[in-house]
Amino acid sequence: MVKVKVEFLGGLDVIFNKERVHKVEVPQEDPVTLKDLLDYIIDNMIANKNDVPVFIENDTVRPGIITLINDTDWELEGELEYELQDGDIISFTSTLHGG
Amino acid sequence: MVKVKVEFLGGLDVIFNKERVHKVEVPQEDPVTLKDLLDYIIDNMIANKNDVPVFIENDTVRPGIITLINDTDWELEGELEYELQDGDIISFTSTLHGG
Amino acid sequence: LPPSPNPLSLEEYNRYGRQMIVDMPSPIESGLPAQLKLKSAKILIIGAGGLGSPALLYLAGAGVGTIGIVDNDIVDTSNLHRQIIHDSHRVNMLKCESAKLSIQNLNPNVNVVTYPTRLTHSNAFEIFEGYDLILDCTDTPLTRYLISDVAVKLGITVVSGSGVGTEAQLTILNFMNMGPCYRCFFPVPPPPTSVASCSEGGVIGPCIGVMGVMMAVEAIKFIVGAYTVENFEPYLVLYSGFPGTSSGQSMRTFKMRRRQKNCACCSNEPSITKESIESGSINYELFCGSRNYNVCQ
Amino acid sequence: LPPSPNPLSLEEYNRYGRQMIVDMPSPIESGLPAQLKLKSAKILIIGAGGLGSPALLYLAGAGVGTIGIVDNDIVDTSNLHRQIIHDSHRVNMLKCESAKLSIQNLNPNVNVVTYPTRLTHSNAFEIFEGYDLILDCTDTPLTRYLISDVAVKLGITVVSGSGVGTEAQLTILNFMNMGPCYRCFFPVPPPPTSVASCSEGGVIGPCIGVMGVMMAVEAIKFIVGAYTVENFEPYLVLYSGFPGTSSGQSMRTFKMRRRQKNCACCSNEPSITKESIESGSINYELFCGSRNYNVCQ
Ligand SMILES: [Zn+2]
Ligand SMILES: [Zn+2]
Repeated sequence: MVKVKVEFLGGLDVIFNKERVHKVEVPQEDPVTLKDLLDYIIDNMIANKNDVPVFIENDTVRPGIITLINDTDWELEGELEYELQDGDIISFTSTLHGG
Repeated sequence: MVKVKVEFLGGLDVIFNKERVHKVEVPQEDPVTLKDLLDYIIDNMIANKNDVPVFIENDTVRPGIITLINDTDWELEGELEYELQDGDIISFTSTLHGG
Repeated sequence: LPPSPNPLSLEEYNRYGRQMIVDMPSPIESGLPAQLKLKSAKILIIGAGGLGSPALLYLAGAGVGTIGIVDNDIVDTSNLHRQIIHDSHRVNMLKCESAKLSIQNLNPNVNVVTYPTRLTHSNAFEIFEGYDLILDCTDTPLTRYLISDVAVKLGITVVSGSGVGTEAQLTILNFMNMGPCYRCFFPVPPPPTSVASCSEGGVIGPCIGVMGVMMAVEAIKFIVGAYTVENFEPYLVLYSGFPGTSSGQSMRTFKMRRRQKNCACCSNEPSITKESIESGSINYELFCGSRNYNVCQ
Repeated sequence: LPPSPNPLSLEEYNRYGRQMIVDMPSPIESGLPAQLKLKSAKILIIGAGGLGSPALLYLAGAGVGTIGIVDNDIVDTSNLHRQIIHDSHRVNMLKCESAKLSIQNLNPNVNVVTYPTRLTHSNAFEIFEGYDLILDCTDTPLTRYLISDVAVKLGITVVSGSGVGTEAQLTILNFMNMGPCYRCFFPVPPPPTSVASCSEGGVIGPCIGVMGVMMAVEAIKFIVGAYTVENFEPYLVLYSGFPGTSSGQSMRTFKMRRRQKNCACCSNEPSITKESIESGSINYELFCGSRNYNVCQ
């Protein structure tokens, strides 16, 4: 089991009851990967299942969403294989296009 | 001994060799208070002793300088009596007056 | 004729439509109720300089109904790198009148009131009376104490910005007459020779500009109810345009003290009263030292 | 006549004096060398809207020598709550021409070049050529890919801003031809129906305005040498004007990936080339989905 903070920024909070910050406990034996967290989010946190494609595409985070592990691009941290630590902050933010 | 990060912001860095962020080890037995840190800064970190009054007045931080302990106003944390913990971030910032 | 049943004109719906469709989280007002709050709001901006320039433009654009501008200074070429509400054709014009022209060009729906006078202990109460919110965009500590003191006595909230060089600060004072005032933060004024009290220091235009725009954001949030007596937490934002150690720009939000029980101005038994301010017995000039800040390096 | 021995006129010293006295930490240029760098700089701003309006004013104020403006849109009343470089008298005027008028009023020393055209794969190279820096102030993903692709091929750095509602983002792309490009961050474009790709979404004027001013800060930093090949770290700033859980406003700086070895545009063996862009074989319209973003809630 691991306790992390999960943030949905850049408008993504609309599919999470408009809550930007969530305390999440993933009830699973270590190691818990970011892939496991995504599965947990899909199964337990997206209020309306029709909204899943807004967040997930082809079993990973949808193109156009930036994923951050403790304020660092997940590409630098192992992406889906990253093993969560207690206290980690995992942030997802849509890219914005308006100007 | 305690290891903290000390920041001089809002232009205060001019009296600290223009370095805004300093890693500081106060070589003293616990508990190390904020008052002890001020003494350490005066004795070891201010490059030109003539600059001490820019930072200190009447044995405390000069009026107009805001002192923060882990991003919180020191007034909420015990001011000079606060006992430093390893990893604390102590920030000093001048108030700015331009507009 | 009876009053129109529709509180906004077609022109106003068109003008404000893109901001009216922004859906705000509860309890913040959005849509028509928010726009009507902005339309009925009266905001006083003190200082039409580096902070006031963008703050005035964005508040006028957003449809604030009445905007007051206090400034007795005139436009100078040396202002124009940062005071983007003025222009080269308006050099030597009063800044408050130049700002009024720009506001009327941008949004003729705004009622602009100008005060081409230096804010003093004897005129501040008369000027402030009737405004819902004050933006302190001034550049000397003595004026910051005066604005805070008078706002406390009149129960008006102050959005306070400042900046020098590449850094800037933002806070809300006397929020709903329950938040801390300037004297809660700074019971003793800084010595006039101290580093960052230099009103003649250099400044990078867009660094002070960022803060002026942020002041407009805070003013809009105040008007549409983003802050309440229940949720308000005193804060100080420190912005740095050239933070040095990292790429990008930095903004830190510090959690600040609440009202101080022994504050000379906002406590239950204040030594500073409306009478003592107006009579001139609080000597702001003496209190803050000489107005000559040219001593800074 | 021989060239003047003094590189700045008295008027320019007066106009820029307050920014020239800001002392920058090494290796950033300040004073006269910095001002001369600004004067000889050529910056292209694409989009004279919510981001471009304040960015253009502050870069003009700072004394950037040549400013290009690409925009084929006309001023509409519904723009004016956030596009503060325009005004009500200029409704139906081309935005690039309206912006030029405002810049010339603010600082007649600036040479303004307008491009009243839609940026396309066939005109982008010709327009970009010769500029030192590009500011992407546009509002559709397809244009963001096009700007990044062409800038990579020409070796030009891009300051890229965007925003919607109360949030905004900032990053630097293709820094000195070694930093990551837009495709390094986003190899696959977002589906057109996705939440925040809505170019018709609502926006709070000063929230997008903060980001436009920050883009001007980044542009100035680039010109005066705050970023070098040695110290540059790819970043993305996320600004929130109404962060909800806390008082004030928030800004987060995220550490981002470096150039991607397999990037379709900036890698050593790119599938995207100048030829493939100009020939139209990279179909930006198709790639980013339909331009109809009205499907968003
Ligand atoms: Zn007080
Ligand atoms: Zn790339």
